[in-house]
Amino acid sequence: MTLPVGRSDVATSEAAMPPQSGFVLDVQGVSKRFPGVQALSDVSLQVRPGSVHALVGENGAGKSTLMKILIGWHRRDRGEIALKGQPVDFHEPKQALNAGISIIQQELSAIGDMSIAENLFLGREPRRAGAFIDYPGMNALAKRAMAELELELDPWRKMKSLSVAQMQLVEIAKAISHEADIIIMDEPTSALGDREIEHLMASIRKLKARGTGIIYISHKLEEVFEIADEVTVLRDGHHIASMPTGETDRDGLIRLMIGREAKGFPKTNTPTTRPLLEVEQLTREGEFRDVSFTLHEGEILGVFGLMGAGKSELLNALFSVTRATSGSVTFRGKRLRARYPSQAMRNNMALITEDRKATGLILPMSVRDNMAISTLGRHTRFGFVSALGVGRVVSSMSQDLDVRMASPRQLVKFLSGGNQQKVVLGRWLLTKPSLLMLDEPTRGIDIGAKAEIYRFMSEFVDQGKGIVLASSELPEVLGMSDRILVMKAGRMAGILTREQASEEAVMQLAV
Amino acid sequence: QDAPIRVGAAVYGLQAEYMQLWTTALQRHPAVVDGTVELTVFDGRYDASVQQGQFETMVTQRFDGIIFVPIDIEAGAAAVAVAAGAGIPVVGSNTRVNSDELASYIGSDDVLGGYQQAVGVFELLGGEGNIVILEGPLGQSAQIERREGNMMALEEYPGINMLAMQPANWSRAEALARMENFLTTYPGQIDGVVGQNDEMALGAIEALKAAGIDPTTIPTSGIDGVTDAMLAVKAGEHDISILQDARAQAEGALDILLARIIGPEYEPLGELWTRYPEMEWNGGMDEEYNVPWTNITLDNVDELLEEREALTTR
Amino acid sequence: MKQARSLRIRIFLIENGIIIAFILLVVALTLSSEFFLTGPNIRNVLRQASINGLLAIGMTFVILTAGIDLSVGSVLAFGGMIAAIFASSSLGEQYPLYVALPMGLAAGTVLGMVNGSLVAFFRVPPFVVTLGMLSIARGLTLISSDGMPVSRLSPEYIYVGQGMLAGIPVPVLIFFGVLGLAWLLLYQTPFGRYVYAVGGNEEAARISGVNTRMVKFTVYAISGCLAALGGIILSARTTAGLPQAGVAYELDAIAAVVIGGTSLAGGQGRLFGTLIGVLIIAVVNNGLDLLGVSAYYQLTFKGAIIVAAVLLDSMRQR
Amino acid sequence: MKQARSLRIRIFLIENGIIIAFILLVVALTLSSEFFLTGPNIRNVLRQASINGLLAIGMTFVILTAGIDLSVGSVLAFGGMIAAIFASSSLGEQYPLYVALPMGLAAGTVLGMVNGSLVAFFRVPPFVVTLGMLSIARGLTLISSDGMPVSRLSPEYIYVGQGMLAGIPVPVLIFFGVLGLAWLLLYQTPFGRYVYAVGGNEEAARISGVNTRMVKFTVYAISGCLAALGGIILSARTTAGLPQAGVAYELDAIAAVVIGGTSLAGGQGRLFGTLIGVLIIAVVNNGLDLLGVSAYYQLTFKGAIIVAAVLLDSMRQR
Ligand SMILES: Nc1ncnc2c1ncn2[C@@H]1O[C@H](COP(=O)(O)OP(=O)(O)OP(=O)(O)O)[C@@H](O)[C@H]1O
Ligand SMILES: Nc1ncnc2c1ncn2[C@@H]1O[C@H](COP(=O)(O)OP(=O)(O)OP(=O)(O)O)[C@@H](O)[C@H]1O
Ligand SMILES: [Mg+2]
Ligand SMILES: [Mg+2]
Repeated sequence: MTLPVGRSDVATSEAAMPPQSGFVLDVQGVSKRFPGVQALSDVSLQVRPGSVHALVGENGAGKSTLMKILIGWHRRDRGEIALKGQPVDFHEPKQALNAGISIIQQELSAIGDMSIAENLFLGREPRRAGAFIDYPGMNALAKRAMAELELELDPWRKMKSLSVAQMQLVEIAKAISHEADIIIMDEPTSALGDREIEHLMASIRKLKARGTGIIYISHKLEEVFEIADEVTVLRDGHHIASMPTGETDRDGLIRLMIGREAKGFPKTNTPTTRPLLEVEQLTREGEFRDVSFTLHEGEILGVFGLMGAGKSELLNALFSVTRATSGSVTFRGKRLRARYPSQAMRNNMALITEDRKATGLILPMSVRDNMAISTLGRHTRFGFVSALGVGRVVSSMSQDLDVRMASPRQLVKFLSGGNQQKVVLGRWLLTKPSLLMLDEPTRGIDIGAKAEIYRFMSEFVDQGKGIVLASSELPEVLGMSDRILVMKAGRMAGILTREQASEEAVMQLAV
Repeated sequence: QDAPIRVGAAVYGLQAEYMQLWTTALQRHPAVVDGTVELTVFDGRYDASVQQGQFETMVTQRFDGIIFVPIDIEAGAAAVAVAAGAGIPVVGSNTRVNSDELASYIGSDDVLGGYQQAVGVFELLGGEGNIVILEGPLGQSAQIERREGNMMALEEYPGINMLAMQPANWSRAEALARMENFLTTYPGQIDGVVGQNDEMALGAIEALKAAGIDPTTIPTSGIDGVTDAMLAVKAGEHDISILQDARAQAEGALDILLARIIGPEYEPLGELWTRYPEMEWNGGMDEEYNVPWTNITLDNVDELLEEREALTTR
Repeated sequence: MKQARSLRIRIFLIENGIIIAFILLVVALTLSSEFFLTGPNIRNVLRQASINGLLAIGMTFVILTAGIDLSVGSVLAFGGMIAAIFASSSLGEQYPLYVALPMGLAAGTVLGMVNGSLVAFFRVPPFVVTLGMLSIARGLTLISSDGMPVSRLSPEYIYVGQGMLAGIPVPVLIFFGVLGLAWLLLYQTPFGRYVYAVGGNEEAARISGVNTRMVKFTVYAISGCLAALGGIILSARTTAGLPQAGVAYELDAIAAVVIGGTSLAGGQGRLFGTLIGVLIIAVVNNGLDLLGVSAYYQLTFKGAIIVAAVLLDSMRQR
Repeated sequence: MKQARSLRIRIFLIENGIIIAFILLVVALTLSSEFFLTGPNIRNVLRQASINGLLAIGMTFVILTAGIDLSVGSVLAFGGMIAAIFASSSLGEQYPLYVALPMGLAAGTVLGMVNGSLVAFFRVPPFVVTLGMLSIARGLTLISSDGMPVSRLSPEYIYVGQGMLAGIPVPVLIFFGVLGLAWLLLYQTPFGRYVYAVGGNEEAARISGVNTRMVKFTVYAISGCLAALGGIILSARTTAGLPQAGVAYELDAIAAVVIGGTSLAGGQGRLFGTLIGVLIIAVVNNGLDLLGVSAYYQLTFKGAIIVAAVLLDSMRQR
């Protein structure tokens, strides 16, 4: 039983034809225009075999677009691409796969109703008798592919039953198992916790040793410095610089990316003792149990836990997306009996969910409509929406959050991932909530925008409001929280004050 | 040479054999063949409001006369009014219209047909026994009137018991399934079948065969005299098919219409006036012409089949 | 400034490519039939389009929420029948218009609300609910009329279907009036945005505080109400409430919506497209009749023209 | 071990809640009619179900890819008509079965392939394409038969619709044979996975190297081929190729698929559910006749029962 690879034998005979340039991939002068946006102008990129090439830049810089051109999803307007010395021009992703390029997409692309193994081997199922799928064989192969990432899941489990992080890991396993010459990783870690990231890093090192070239896109610069050999910076679709990682540092990169310095965690607030949200013995069968805490006005409460600890589930129950089975929630001294999110919203609560594509954005609608959908009622006259009023608030919010878009009428599905996240954030800020619940709010957000969001969070609680911040990024939780609620397997493992909290203390409780 | 007389024929629907025969006969009317009349046939797609729209279209195009086979006796009146308002004469054919603006009507009496077909089966049963009735689409004029005839006959024959009456929408396939279900529900009890058209009677006959019942032992009746029904009569499987003379209804309608357009000097060209001597031409000025029903039996089936063959070969 | 306008027109045409197909169709028909582009014929086309138009407006709302309403044809029959019963002397006296119309509309709306509740509150798939209602409403129509046409309607009732106002047929006026109201509702009120949001991403809409169930409930009620209005016009036009009215009308209504570019997946589409879709269907039916195309070839051509029109549209978009 | 099995059965029942509705229906009918659960009646029900069953199998493939095929009823008529023409003496001689059947199947498959090309390669929405084909195929059927039934079919042809093999009607054998093949194709071959993948997430499938266009093309070809097979059986059962065969059959076929729990949004559903859906529809039609429910009420009950069955299913799932 050998791992089937999705490419022809001809393409794999690289030994017979060593790349003359020394690059496994050579991109020269690629440009791409979308209606209203020049996404890429004259971008070049070279990747050596057995190395990791990081690609960084702000949201909307054009990173994903470049990758989609490489795999033949979009056609380039101009420029040359050479793979192992041969010029290539793909117009179907299948061709790129056959030629040895595989990708982990930025947005999850799981097929929910199929099993893990079926997802992993889609398009290259091991067969028996020539025609039928060899399920036992496929499941065994799937187990093995997942084991590379220390992922232990039943291969026949349906994809939709997995958490976001688990799905992400399966996608990584899938890309790796193609045994491609080039693996593109477009923000592979945005949904992962630290432990999973470690497994990924280990796999990447193995791949490097095998001679695979890797393009690594991430907004987490620590990862870039940990794993990448070279780095290329894009800004507004332009190639800014390429260099070995050893020749630069964090601040240097940030300056190249955004053209200025970025701030750390600007924490200015001081919590009061007036309770805002009191949660007692909150339980939802099968998800979390006996969670109790009090959030005070002016306080940021961090919620930390490993993947699958139940953070998202807790937030969803607090916002009445799901219904808790027992326990009580008191908001501003009043017992909450909301049954639907609309009622929670009317109580001035807000929730930014974890999976922006599935539960955040309304993809076929415009940026303006997406931002305004929760507050339309406030901009009506005689029952009719005032387009002017809506336009004004949306414009000013987009400016505050620095959303990069062609116009507010652009469909939100055409925004870059990070900008999409800002749109969701903007929607909830427009409701002027007094309690903001954030589930992985900076996922896929670039450094500059992250700092903006942190600054905004501080200002927000300064006005006597409260924030619950669920995040699997420990530095973020440590940096922004006044107290940290640590969850483990659906239970509260403890609450640490800012003074008590340290990386070790938190991890001790979480593991 | 004069410009041809432009006649529109608005028929309720062209997807079943009967109206197809009717249309063919009309197209072969001598006046159409020799170019005196330019004929356009409008398919009403079994929808009263589509027919209404087609009347509006014909009025726009200033047709000289219209032959009308309405899907509904009541709804047809509105369409006739549209044409009458524009001074275009309308002659009804095959199905009645409840309108006093109709120039004339030629057709066969559906109530009478329904009565005759039921009586035929009842007589074969000797006035005693259980029957089932298969109906057309509920609410269509032909269904309403044939049912009325069926019911009149039932009242006259107290020895006949109706076990079930369900619609099969003029369809052989639907009638087949219905009849299969009837045969299960009333095992060994069904003595006769009244199908309000031949297609449905033929479906019932197939169901009898499938249930292992010899169709020659169960009296069946249908209306229209479609080709398959004649064949079944010839084979002894189908007992009564009542020929609704499509050719007579079509040719007659055009003759009457031409008499209204050209004037009393017009001599009718249709073959029906000789075939049915009991029908008097009267200069085409009668309000109503009744084409008699002809029972298709073993005696006349061969002759009728030959005529049919002539009508259907292109 | 001028450039901006021409760009806008270009974007408009790309987004509504189907309008080009429509224009081509109109030009072709005008060239091939002298009657096509005449006042009376345009009036006919619009009158014939008005009933499907009303159904298609309601259907647009439903489809935008990613639903479907197969029951419109039967609900049309039921609403028209109930109104006709009141407008005829079936109940002993001919009730005036202001009784007959509301009764008919209410009948359709109630059936629509039953659809809506089952879809919104009991989460039964719309296809099943409305297919069931297709059958139920037809049964109710037959029961209420005892399977017979209801005729002898009051003259004021018949006016609704046959009358003219300022040279324009009343059904056409009603259709455009409803279209205007629907436009206001869909594009100028929060409800309209919610309709799009529910179809675009129901879960996200719900979390954003939209009462998604009420939205779904309402669109089916609207569809039922407009179907009944269509039924009233139809019965007035044909001067009888017909038990078999509206059979298979759902297909034309959905077709108009989809031809107009609205996606059956929900969340995407435009009322303007629906108008074009309705007109294309009406023009094709009318044009083939005007040209005297024989029945069997009409069926073939009609299908081919509609596919070709949309094909043109989707080719342009690439 | 034992627990695991009972858990499996529970999961199976939850995932296929509709089966409970079906069982309830069967129990109710068995109690109210002594004839319902008898050999001959079961044979009838299955025979009546087999044609809709074939359409529904094809429809399951199409709907799983998030498509729809409205043309099945007309394609059924066309395929059946072409086969009947060859099996009758219309062309001068009665061709043997091994000519007539392939000709009929080919006719349906070609129309299915036309649907498939327009959907897959020209990206015209499936609803429009197949609605157009509904009209086109009906036109072709009428043209090829001149609007008249084609009868006097060869006895071997009629055997396909009316024959029995080992006490089982041939159409039922064909249906279950096709069901088995479809099951293999859908669950045991890569193609089946691609069908789910295309419906579940077309972009992801394409990026994984699936030839999504070929998959879409193929499902419509399958649907067309099975529709023609249904048409052949129908014409053999009614001993004539009928021009108006199969009108509105698409609704029952889609209904069976949706009742069986397959989502019109694609990617989700099961062939087994379709089988239950087909049986529910057949049993309701048969049962109402067995109980002697009068015509008007049949329509109403039929709709209500189908909605209730699916309602029961969706209530359970909560
Ligand atoms: N299909 C499309 N149509 C129109 N515009 C697009 C499309 N895809 C991307 N864009 C635009 O192209 C630009 C680059 O987007 P891209 O997704 O490549 O950014 P990115 O660098 O990956 O950002 P992020 O870090 O947020 O993922 C953005 O302005 C985006 O709005
Ligand atoms: N759709 C689902 N169906 C079944 N189980 C699920 C589903 N989503 C999540 N779970 C399970 O619920 C538990 C918690 O999920 P999740 O991973 O979202 O928690 P979390 O603490 O929010 O983690 P993170 O946000 O870091 O991913 C896990 O055991 C996960 O497998
Ligand atoms: Mg990106
Ligand atoms: Mg989470």
